[in-house]
Amino acid sequence: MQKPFAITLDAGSSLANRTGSWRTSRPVYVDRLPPCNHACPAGEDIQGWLYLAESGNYRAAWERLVQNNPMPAIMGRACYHPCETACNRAQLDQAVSIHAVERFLGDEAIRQGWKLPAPAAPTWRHVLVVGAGPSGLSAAYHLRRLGHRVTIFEAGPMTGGMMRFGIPKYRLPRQILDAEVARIEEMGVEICLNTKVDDLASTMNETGVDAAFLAVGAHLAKRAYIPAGDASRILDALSVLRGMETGEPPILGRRVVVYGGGNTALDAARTAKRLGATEALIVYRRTREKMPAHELEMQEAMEEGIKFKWLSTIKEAGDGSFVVEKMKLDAQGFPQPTGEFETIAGDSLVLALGQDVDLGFLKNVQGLEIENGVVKVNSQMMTGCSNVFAGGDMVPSERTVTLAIGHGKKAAKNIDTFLRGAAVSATPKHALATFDRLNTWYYSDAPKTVQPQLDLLRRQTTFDEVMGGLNENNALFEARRCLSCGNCFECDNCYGLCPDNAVVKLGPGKRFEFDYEYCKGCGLCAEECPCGAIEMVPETV
Amino acid sequence: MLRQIEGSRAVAETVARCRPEVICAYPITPQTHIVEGLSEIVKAGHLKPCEFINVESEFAALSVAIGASAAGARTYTATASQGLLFMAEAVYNASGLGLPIVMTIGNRAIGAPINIWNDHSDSMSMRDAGWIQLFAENNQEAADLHIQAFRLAEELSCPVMVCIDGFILTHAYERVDLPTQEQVDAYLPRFEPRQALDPDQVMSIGAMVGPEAFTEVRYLSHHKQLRALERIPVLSEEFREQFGRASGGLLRRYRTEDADTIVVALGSVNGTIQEVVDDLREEGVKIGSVCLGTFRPFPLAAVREALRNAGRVIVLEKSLAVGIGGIVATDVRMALDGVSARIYTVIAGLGGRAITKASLRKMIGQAQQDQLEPVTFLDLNVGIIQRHLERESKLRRSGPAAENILRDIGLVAARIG
Amino acid sequence: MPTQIIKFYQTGTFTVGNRLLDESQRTVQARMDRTNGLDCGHRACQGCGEALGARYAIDAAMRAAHNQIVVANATGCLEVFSTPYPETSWQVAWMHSLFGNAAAVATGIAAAMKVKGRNQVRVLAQGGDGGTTDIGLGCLSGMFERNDDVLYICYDNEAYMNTGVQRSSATPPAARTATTPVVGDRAESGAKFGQGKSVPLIALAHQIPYVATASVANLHDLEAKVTKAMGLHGARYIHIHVPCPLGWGSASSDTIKIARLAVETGLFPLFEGEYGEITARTPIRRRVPVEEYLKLQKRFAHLFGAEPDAPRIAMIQAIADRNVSKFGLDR
Amino acid sequence: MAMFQIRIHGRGGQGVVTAAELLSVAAFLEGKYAQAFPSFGSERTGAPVMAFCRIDQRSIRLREPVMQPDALIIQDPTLLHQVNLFEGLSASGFVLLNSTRGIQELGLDEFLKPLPQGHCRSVAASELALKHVGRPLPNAALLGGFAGITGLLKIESVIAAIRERFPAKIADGNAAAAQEAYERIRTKEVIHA
Repeated sequence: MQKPFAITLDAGSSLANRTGSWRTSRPVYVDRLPPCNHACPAGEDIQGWLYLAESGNYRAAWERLVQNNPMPAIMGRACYHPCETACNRAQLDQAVSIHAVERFLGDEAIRQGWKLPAPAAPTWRHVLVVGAGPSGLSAAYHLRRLGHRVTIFEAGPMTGGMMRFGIPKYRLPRQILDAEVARIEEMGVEICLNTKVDDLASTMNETGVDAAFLAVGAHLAKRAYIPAGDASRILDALSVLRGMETGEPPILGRRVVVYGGGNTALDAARTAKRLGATEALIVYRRTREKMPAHELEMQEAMEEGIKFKWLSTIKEAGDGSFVVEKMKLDAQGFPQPTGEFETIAGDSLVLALGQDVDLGFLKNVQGLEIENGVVKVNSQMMTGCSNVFAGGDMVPSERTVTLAIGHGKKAAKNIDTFLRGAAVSATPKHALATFDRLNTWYYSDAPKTVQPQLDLLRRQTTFDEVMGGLNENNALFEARRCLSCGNCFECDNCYGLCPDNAVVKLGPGKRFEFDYEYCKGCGLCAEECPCGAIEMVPETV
Repeated sequence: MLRQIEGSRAVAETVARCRPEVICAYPITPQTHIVEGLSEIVKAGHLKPCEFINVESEFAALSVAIGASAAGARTYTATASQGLLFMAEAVYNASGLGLPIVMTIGNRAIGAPINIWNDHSDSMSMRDAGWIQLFAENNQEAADLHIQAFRLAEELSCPVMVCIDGFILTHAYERVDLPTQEQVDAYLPRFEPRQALDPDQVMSIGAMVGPEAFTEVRYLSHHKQLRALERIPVLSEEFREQFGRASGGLLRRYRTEDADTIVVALGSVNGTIQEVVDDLREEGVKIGSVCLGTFRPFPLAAVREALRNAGRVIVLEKSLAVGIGGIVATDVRMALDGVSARIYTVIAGLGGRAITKASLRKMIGQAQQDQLEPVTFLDLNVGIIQRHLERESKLRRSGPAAENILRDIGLVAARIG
Repeated sequence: MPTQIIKFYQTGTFTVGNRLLDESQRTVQARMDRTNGLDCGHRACQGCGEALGARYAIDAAMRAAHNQIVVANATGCLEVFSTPYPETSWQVAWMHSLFGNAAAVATGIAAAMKVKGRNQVRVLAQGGDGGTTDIGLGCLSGMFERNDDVLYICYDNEAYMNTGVQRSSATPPAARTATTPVVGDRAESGAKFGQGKSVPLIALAHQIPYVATASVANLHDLEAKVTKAMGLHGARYIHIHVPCPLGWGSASSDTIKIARLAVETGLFPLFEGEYGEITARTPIRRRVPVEEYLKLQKRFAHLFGAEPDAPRIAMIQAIADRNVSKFGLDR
Repeated sequence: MAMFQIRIHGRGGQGVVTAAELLSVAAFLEGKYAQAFPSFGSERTGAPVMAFCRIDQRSIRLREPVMQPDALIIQDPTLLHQVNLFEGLSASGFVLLNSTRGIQELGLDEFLKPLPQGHCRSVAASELALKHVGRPLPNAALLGGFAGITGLLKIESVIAAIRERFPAKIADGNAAAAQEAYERIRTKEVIHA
């Protein structure tokens, strides 16, 4: 067909017109740090494993998860999930229930018997880990993965440290704890129980280890001087909780008074209730607002009928009764005595006033410094002694299981660097994916999945786990509530909304690419990207 | 087959034998009988396959035709007068896109004042629109020209107007030898479009063309018409061979050999002119006439050849270029550039005024004594004109508006008083 | 078009696609093999809503008709930016004739395809609001009335953009255009209230098989409507709201946002009709006050500034409210 | 024979144009050349209208209206006082009137005296049409009458033309009307003679 001149044109001829030259600013794909990852003390790549969980690929999600934390089933239960506090979705409806999905993945792994990644080739280096608590186990896991030989010396008769002796089984069932610890052992981590290190220096000499990681935790209960009659029964919370584990449940009586305001106090009171106490009363010298215990646990405790007595200190312990002085907060919010007294009935008093670290075994370690009862470490968790590292409750920081696990991971990384004689390198962090960068219109409304809870009666009378887990469906549902803040989740918006077809789709998992030959730089893609993973940068003229 | 038949019907039946695939119809006098005829033929199933579409305006009529033709269908429509003006934009578009549409014009005057009778103002208004314009002398030719028109249009990929005098031909019963289907099929091959909208051969038709190529595009449509000048005589000759009668062509001479006066005209008036020529010849007057069959492209060379030896050329036309006079005459003058003949422009038959032998004889007589105005309006009623001009000159307000208004107020005031 | 709500909370049915949706739930635009009926290299402004709307509609139509489509295009921005000699951006059989005759040209093409027995070929006509609601309305009405087998798509950017933003019968009240300027009495500036027309409703009055409104901000809805229209025969009409950054004085990156707000305010109701009856509407997801829509556009700037023109903003809000109640746009 | 020109006068709706066309067809059927055309216009029912017909042995080129008719057919006598019906009528021309009354009764005898004997006749065409067709459409009957007075065409040709034009039923009626009109003219002529 001989076509008329000029008026009739061949298809595709416009490709010769490179409209990219119109551009004054160009779109670029970026990855931002999601607030959840940012807030996770264990440095978990939460958005990363949720991304995999969204597609129902739980195995992959779990494998991604355990790259940072070998104990998701425990974490999903014991962690106070700062990730959820930081979650951008909270500003939309409710935070994604990250811990619930994590727990689901952890439980699924146990159920299916998924294995942790095999260790790398042997490095013929040996690291001693002191203490089989969260921090120690975490460090051991990471070191082992890196191919190092790891030996754990645990003073106690059981692994888990505070995960076992600090967290009652109704919050963390023991078969879960045992399963995840066992999995770490299977990697070839050697755990020696009832092996107390009295003098680290000599132990290191004897064992000939190349480095040590100290994570003995804080197991010395703080005492307070309370004048007491002979008949009066006073215990400390840790021994109560430890007793539960070692098979010597304490005798507490029908009316139990717990003194303190931390999580341990709540655990002690809730344990007492489960042991048959008709009344468990928590006495705290400040107000509820000032109470360090976690809100969630407060809720549960109150539901279970735990009583509270605020602004009170225990002055004297008698037989079946205690003298309490009322306090009032001063301008700075510190409690001050009022001189008003009252007497309350109680068969026993449980002290939950915090714990100290037993640092005796460090006396001969060169250069190691101690300050306010804890070991000083630098940013690499290294003590003053170059091949000795420390973490968990024995170093200056908040005392949570998650943080402890984070310490273990961080220490392991640095021990490895140390052992390889490499220079310490800090991996640069992405900019934070803040809420204002999201285009939330594209996310449809979805209420948070509520985890089933054990009925009250059984909670008050047994040690069964209070929080149920998610099933496969609502776990998937929950995972998909993730907004994937700051990281492309391949929604195809940029690809579909470009008026100039200047976005190239690379295929599943491969994300997209801009075709700057034609991109006019209108900025629609950046504006309409739900998760804020596109940035407009000015063209340099 | 010989028939005593109305012109419009003859055209309708002939067009039907050209196997148009899409026909767009909108009524306007005096073209209406043609599309009525076609609708009947299509409805009766005598023309298949064919889509007969009743549109909502002439603009739509030609627009539908444009779409159909661009999609490769043989397409036909018809209109007249105001209708042609209403589709003007599409008229230019069809030729610009090189779409071989055939359209019959039942020639009629253009208002205001509204007038339904015959003259050539409508076709003339579109003479530069890039369409080929053929004029029929009688109903036999009106029918025959359509067959040639489709062939010509499709060969050149250029639209063609077949112009038929409204009423005088469209409504006249005459003897017409209607071609048979076999004859037409033998003469008119299947439509092979030069371009066609087709999902399997993707292209864009109707691009915007800037200064860099517009002149070339226009030159090419001019060139197309020059090619038509070569093809029209050939197709007319082929037609004569196959149908056994002469129809179409650039022009036809009538007793012009040795003629010293030659009358040039378009369309049906040529019959009357030839009657007058015969009468005058009997009286020994050396006169002849030329019937222009093709007006666009204008056959400059053929016209020059036909008129070069005449001392006197009278261009009789049914159209008026207001402010200058003739339209056809202007083109004839161009053809005769450098030839010494006197050229008269005679405007006749406007709005259906009868062109009578008597008037023609009188006019020719004056021409022969060289007493004819260079631009003459045949049978102009001078009396009416003068009376009106007088009245106008009396009524026309003179002087500054303010005074006139004041005068009016004065009158009103007087009445009140 | 009530799009089926997928229980998928990261993206719902609002994004273009998503790796987790199965093919049937993704849009045509999400496909790697999409046809790009309007291809790269066109000369539309940055962030052109019309270019976007045209590709959406044509790609969806091509998919529905297995690429067997022919398109007649009215004069206007779309035609000029897509086919300036020597380049065309169309990957479909496409034709431009005149400003006011796209519907008629399409009728002719459809007739030609019918006589040629090419029934698989589907014919579309498209134009802007000028070519549709003003100069082309005669031909459009004729095509409707004859129920010709044509899908006509109007890309409504509410003014004559090609000629430099002049008022059309689709220009909304108070909007500033070159022929409804903001000069002199501020309270009288911009397009008049109580003028203009709803061509979708006029189309509906022709009792044709299908009429719908759509927005470039709701791709799933738009594609569903085009697909539905392509599944029917006879005259069909889809009226798509396409913001024009140049003419509306908005940021090129805000095109979709503004289109979305037009829907969410109720100023541009999304509905469907069949044979003269309104049969479905797309409920507003999150109702917003008209200010949010108006403020993003310089053509309405004179309503704000130091002391906002509260009365006229209220009149515009009233229009939105009326749409919501008239079309039942509440969830 | 030279060209024969007919002018038919009537009112819109009386089939004036049809009459002229039928005449041309009848002539065509006799191998003659003929041309019929209306006084081009958009006349509505009731308005005075004209139609023309030319009949010749050779092809007809002339396009002017018939100004010197050889025959006048007047379908509606009420026009007598409105239009100058007889304008240009040739001295040897024919006049056929649709009327129940004779030429004398109509007071035309004086005026039409110059015409040859028997060239001026009236026939009750409407009446015949009512009788045979059921509607007062005088044209067919007048054509029969025309064949009668002029002898230019055979009544058979006229009837053939009618049959060619109309569907059988209507054709029968009109043919009958034409036939009777033709016979009336003929018989009356016999009486006169």
